[in-house]
Amino acid sequence: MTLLLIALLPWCVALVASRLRSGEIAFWLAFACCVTLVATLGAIAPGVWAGGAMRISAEWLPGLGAAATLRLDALAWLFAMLVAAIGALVMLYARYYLAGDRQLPRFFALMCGFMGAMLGVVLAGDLILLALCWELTSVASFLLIAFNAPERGALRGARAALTVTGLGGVALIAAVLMLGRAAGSFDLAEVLASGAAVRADPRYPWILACFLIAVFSKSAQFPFQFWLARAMAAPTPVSAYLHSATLVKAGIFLLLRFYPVLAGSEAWFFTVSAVGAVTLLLGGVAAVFQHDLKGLLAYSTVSHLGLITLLIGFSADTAIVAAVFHVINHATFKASLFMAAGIVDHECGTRDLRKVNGLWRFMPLTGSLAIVAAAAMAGVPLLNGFLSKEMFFDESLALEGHDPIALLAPLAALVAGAAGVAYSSRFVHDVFFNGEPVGLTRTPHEPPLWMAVPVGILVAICLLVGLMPEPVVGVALAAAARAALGGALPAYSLAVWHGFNLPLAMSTFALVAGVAVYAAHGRGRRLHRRPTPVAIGYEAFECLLLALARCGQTLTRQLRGDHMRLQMAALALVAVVAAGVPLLLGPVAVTLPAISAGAVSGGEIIWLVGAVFALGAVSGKVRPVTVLLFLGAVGLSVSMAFAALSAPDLALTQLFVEVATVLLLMLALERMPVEPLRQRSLGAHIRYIALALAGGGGCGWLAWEAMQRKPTTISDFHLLHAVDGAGGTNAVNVIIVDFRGFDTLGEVTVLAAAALIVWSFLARERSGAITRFRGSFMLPLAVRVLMPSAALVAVHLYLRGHNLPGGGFVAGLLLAIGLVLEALALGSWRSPHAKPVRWLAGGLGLALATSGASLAFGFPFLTSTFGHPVLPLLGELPLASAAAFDLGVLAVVVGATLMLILAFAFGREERSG
Amino acid sequence: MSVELMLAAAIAVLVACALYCLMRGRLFDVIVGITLLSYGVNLFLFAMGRPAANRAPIVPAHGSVVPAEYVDPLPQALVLTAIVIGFAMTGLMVALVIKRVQSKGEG
Amino acid sequence: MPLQHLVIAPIALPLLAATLCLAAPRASRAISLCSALATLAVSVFLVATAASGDALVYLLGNWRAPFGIALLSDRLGAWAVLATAWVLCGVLLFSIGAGRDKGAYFHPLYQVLWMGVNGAFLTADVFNLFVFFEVMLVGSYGIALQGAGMAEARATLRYVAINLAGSALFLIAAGLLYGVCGTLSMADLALRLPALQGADRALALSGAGLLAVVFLLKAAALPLSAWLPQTYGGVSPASAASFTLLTKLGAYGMLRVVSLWGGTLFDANWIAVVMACGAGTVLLAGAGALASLSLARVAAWGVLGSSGLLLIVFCSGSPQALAGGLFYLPPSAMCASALFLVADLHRRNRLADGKLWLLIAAVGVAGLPPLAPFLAKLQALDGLFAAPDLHGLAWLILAASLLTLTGLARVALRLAGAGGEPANKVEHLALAWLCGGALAMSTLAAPIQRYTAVAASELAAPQAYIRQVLDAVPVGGR
Amino acid sequence: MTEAVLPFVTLAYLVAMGLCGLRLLSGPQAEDRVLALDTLYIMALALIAVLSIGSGHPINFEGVLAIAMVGFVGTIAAARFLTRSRGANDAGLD
Amino acid sequence: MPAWIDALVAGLLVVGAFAALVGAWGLVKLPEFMMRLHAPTKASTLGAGCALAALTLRFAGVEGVGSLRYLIPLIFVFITAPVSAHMLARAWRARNPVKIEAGSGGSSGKS
Amino acid sequence: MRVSLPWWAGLWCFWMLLQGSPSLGSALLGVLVAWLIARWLAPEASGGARLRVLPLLRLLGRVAWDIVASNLAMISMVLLRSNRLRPRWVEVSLDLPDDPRRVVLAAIVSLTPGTLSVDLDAESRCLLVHALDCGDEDALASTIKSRYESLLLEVFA
Ligand code: NA
Ligand code: NA
Repeated sequence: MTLLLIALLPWCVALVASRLRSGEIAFWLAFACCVTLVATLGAIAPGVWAGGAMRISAEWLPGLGAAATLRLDALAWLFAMLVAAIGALVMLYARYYLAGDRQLPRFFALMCGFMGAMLGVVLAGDLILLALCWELTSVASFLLIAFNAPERGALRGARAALTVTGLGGVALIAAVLMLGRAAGSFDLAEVLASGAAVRADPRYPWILACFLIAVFSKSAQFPFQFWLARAMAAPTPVSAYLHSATLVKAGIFLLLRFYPVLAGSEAWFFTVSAVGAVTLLLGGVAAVFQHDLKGLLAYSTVSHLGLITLLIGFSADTAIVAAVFHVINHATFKASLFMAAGIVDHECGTRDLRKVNGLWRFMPLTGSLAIVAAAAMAGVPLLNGFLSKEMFFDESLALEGHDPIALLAPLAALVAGAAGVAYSSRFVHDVFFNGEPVGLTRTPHEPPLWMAVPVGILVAICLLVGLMPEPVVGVALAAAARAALGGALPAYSLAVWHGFNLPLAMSTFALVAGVAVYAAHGRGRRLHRRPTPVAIGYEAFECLLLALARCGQTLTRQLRGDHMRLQMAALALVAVVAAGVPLLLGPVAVTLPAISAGAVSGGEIIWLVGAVFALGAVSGKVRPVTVLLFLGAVGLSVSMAFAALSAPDLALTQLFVEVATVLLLMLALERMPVEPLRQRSLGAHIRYIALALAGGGGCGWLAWEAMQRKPTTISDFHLLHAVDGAGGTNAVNVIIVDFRGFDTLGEVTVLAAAALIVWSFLARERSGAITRFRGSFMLPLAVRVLMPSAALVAVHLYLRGHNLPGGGFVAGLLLAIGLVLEALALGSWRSPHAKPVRWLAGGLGLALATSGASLAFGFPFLTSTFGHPVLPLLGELPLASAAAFDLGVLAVVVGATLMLILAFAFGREERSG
Repeated sequence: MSVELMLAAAIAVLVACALYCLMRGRLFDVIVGITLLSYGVNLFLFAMGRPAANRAPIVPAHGSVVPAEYVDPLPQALVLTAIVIGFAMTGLMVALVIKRVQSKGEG
Repeated sequence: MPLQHLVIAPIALPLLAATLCLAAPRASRAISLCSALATLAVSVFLVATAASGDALVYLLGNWRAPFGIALLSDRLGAWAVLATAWVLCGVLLFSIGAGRDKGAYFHPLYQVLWMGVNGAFLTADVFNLFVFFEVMLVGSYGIALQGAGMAEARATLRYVAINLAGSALFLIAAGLLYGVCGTLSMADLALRLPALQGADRALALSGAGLLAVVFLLKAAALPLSAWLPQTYGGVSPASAASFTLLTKLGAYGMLRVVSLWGGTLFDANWIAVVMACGAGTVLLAGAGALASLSLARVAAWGVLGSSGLLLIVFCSGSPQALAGGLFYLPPSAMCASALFLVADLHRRNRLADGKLWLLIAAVGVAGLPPLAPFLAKLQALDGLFAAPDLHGLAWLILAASLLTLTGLARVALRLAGAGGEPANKVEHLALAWLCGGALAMSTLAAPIQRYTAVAASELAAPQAYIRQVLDAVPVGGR
Repeated sequence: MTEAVLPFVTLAYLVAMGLCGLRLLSGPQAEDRVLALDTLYIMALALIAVLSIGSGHPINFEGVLAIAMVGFVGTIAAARFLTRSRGANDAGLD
Repeated sequence: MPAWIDALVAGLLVVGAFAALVGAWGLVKLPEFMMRLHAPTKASTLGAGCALAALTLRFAGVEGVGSLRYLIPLIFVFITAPVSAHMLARAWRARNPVKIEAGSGGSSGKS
Repeated sequence: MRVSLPWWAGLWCFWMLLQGSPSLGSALLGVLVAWLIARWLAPEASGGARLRVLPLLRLLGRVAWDIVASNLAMISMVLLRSNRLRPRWVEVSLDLPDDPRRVVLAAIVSLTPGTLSVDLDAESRCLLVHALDCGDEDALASTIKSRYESLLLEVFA
């Protein structure tokens, strides 16, 4: 329950705060949340320190074998406490720092959200949950860095942070998934217990690589260190919180957490310590040369994180203790330094070290606090930084075996120590002394009291820990280190004084050397005249992103533009390959046609005619109207083929559709100026022709081969049961309205929808009158005779359709063509088809009603019935419910065809003559 | 000359012409290509129904039916559906092309 | 009336609504909303029924399965139908709130789109699948042309043309399968295809290959992806929002085909080619997202990416990855739709108080926690990592999601300062519906994962599907 | 007797259609092509009628009727187009 | 089927086929459009008419009076053929203006 | 709208013809169908003009005969002397009082081979005819007037 409270409270507060208007209430909520967390953590501390890990679990992702498990041991407790306690101070600080900002509620909501994510990382008892919270910290930090969003630096900084930490997230996901497989479970406790199995797994190198990428990217280790400097665009409270105490420590936390599982191999030792060392030196040196106050602190953070990483890399139990200790120390002094920098920024309006000078006169209180904190950072004795740095020197000296590193580590430690002293000196000297301020717009003065209080508290902790480490942090440190090690603690001592020994000498040397280096470089403001140093790695990162984006643009540009023909060609090519490969590779023996000298049985030559005109239509030398006429000829020959090959229904439909299509295209052609053909290279020509031939030939071959096959088909059933099952003799019509009536329902829906689209799409043009075929004195009279006859024939075709060629489709098409012709010839709108949409609605409604009527009798949709009632006078009357369905089809076809064709018939009046 | 050979040849020619038109990159040709393609495809579907002359799938109202004596009615029904859908799509396509061409003229 | 009949409702209800909208245009908003809610309710019922283990078979016209058309609402079909209902409800709500439904025949066409998608997910017949693809497409054309500016017309023209060519391929494929096997029912085909020998088998493989090409086209997989970013980026974002499920149809079709016929018809190379297409798509989508400068474009690439991901996991043969893919399908569509809707708000300069939705939708599309796509992707990746030869694909998916994340971050940051009017309540409700759906799925992950795991195992052993379809007895034993 | 002449009659109609096709292909003017297509329709009508005599089942009679009723619609539309456009947008091609 | 009907059918078929052939021939052979317009509109009416008459006669024995329906298409051909001819002539004249001298009944102008 | 009786009757006849096998059922159905179509689509009865059967039959017979005869003439023209044809444009001034009858005349002119009606001048009531082979324009015009126009005037008395 307590765990649930700790994990969920920040989220709830974030949710509430985001809906608030008042920054004040939001602050109090956030602050109360932090205080509650600190109190809760304090209350459960004794139990946790005693070694009792708390754990709750709920079922969550059975598919992954993962659960929603929270687990709190001493290591997690320590980090949670850091998150909560520093959070409380930062909230307090931010209230004054950001006073008056309209976005304050959002700020506190985001901070609480981040805190929730961070606590999730710390408390996660399941690898999947851990990865999830890890990603959430990335998102939350992205949002916090982007808090001042339209500002350019914020945008770039946020994006860089998200990209780098996103990379880490991706790597962590991969690592976690493989780790879970290797350990056999995603549960943290089980994973921690199966270190040997994991290290023996063949996937171990992969796991380690991904894991380290995740850790290094989050903790700004080389080569990912650049994002942290960029992230300084965030408001200072964010930097104080995320970039000193929490977010960047998530990586360290992960290193410590999985130390028992992953450490203990050569790979771990070399990679982690090498990266840590490089980062340590790089950050330390770079920090000295920054002109941005926060930049200096950022690089110092990088350097200190490198130090901790290096310590963990040493893979010695005492080094782990030192690492944990330094985590605490760094969090305290760095947070206070960031806050002090924020005060400077706040009061001076700039944090450029070249402008900010001699502030001691204006703000002695802030100055003294900052000087103490900086001294802690530099490792001055009697402050906490000194203690952990001493342990670090000790560890670097204690290294054995690994020769190059054992030799280099103390050296690196020494250089880094000196660099730390140098940038700390610069921080103190360049801000509070070093002459007069340059070009400040206002006179700085002390900040409000409550802004300095958090700094004071943190500095006091630095002092307290530095003076009496064992009583203040001893228990927590021991418990956390024990949890991190997963076993017994090594012997170590937390004391201010260890006597005169080598580490003390190194410390002294570092202090002296550091001050000397700064004095040498910074004399007479020589440092100020150096150009702003390039952010190492950031430019490479930008270049990489740019190159990737260019690559993407090039890729997508290939897809853009007027390349419909390329798309068509791609589709044709893929289809040819997909259908061709099985045929060419398969055991298809080409069945050669047996050419017999049989009599010409009819329509066959018609197909040749069709083929010739298809070729003619392709010719680029004829005008568009001719192409349409050729199409008409092709359509006619197809229709003839249907007629000759026992498909009277098809012949009829094809004929009517052909006429309707030609009519439509002819009407449309007037408004469709056709551009001349573009010249293409011979090569392209040949390619397209080859592809077309392959596609066409392939289709022909497929058809040929398939026609050789005579499988037993389901249509035998349709033929056998057309009469007794569906009450009709025309098997095609019976299939359409009964056996596969559902297809027909969909098909008329398509027709109706297409008609609606065209009708509404050309609505603007429809405002004009319909253009009639004026000038022909014969047409109107002919149409007056034809139209009623066509209607009569349509009725005839509809009524006989179930038994003989005909049916709703053809009847509807005929009626519609008649109506269109009439509208064009007479230029009149008759009332029945003035609203063709009603035909659609009526038709669809009738079809639906007929289909659905069977539901009332407990039969499925579309079940039909038929009968042959014998009526007086009329005799036997064949009735089928499917006929009503067919009538609906008819109505839809009429309406849709009318709309499809007439939509193109509006516009200018015909020129007379 | 068998029905099958003629059908296959017709399908080949129609589809080849259609593909060539489609790949020519002119909007008008796309309409022509789609129309030709639908002819070819309809014939293809139709060809799957063991086509032959004088075997229309219209069964006697009374008496027994021997399915082998008729052409396969199912592909015909499918072609019918395809024809109607093709008509609807042609209309749609033409409307879009008109709009496109007009937009070119305006801009 | 037995509950069995509710299987037809997801298809018949939208059609009925479309008809009523045509008949009573004034009431079309109310009709459309009622139908949407009813369809949603029915979809929930179908999923609940499928979850209890009963796949519902529906014999249309009361004809036995291979002879008539059968619908089947199994776990997969019902799941997809529910996802559709959720997304389309949200988009409909938004369209109403934004006043986009004032365009001509918006509601009927929207319902037709819905009907088409549902029909395609439920049908167990190859040719009927073609018909419903067409229904879905024609509806989508109508929605794409809403507002009918020149840009929309241009984008839609390409979309229509390429889909017409795709439809022709579908017809050839269906014809070929019928010509070789003599049947159109997918279940019956699954029985007849293994019996084929020699040349017959090669022909059937050609037909199935063409069918696969059609599905790849619908899924916008790599050699055929060009249309998707053009179309989705070209039409109004609110229209694109209703299309996010359409690409899933391609992946769905591929899944059905591979599941039902895969064991007997396709060899490993065939599957590998399809997966390679999916992999290329994923990578292309990542690159495209990185290169694009507008929210709608990024969303379009996101849709492409999820489509590629689904292709990979559906063909991977790993039940774990497949289950992950099924889990991934609905929330990824919801998030992409929401992102499109946010883009629409931005385009109309109403993003003042919609940043939260921008954040949530972007997080969902990027595959970040806490939305369900993250968990689903994790499960899919877990499945891929479990098989040694699929590691590469997992890495590729991870790399692509990083690219997407970066591109999305850039575009989303540009909108951070966007202001304008606040959106209205209905628009907020719609976005809350979509984002909340994705969020709810991650909290309800346990039952969902159990459901999808069973669905995946069903798909791995298709005999149950085949028997259910072919053994269904008509009412009255006709 | 009918059986005896039928092949020749069929052939004659086919040849006639072929001639129409020739004109349709060769033009030279669009009107010529329209005329040829119109004639092609009538020939098709007659041919279907002849084939029905041959087969003994007038199953395609409705096709004949359809051509007779709507076959001229294409001609009308083309003639209208030619009248209105006067070849304005595609002069030079026929 | 009585032999005389058979003969009549055959005769009609031959006449129709011949007329159709001649019409098509004229379509190809005649030198200018207005002349070509005559050939098919005439010959094809006879061609179609004879074929339909043959059809009617052929099925008269089977269907009795009912086979008269096979003449229906002929009516439509007779209604539509003049219309299309007229429309075509009109379209051609729109592009190829012909000067026709005034005066009723006897003016001529060669195009 | 009133239903025009001639249309109704005509459509019913057409229906019966179309049905092939006449039965009582189809006849009754035809009544209904013809009535509906006449009511919906047929133009209203134009008052006055009455059809006279005998002249109509004479006209039909004459036209049928002319079609056959001039078709034969046409065949010879096309086959034998296609190079020596004398195409002419001929204007025929009409006495027919109303448009329908003029249209019928124009149709007859077109149907009979050798001549083609091309245009009708609304004001001067002149029918523009194109003749394929014509030696004497006036003779042609008068033939048309005497053979068809007079009979037409009789038919619609
Ligand atoms: Na300074
Ligand atoms: Na039925």
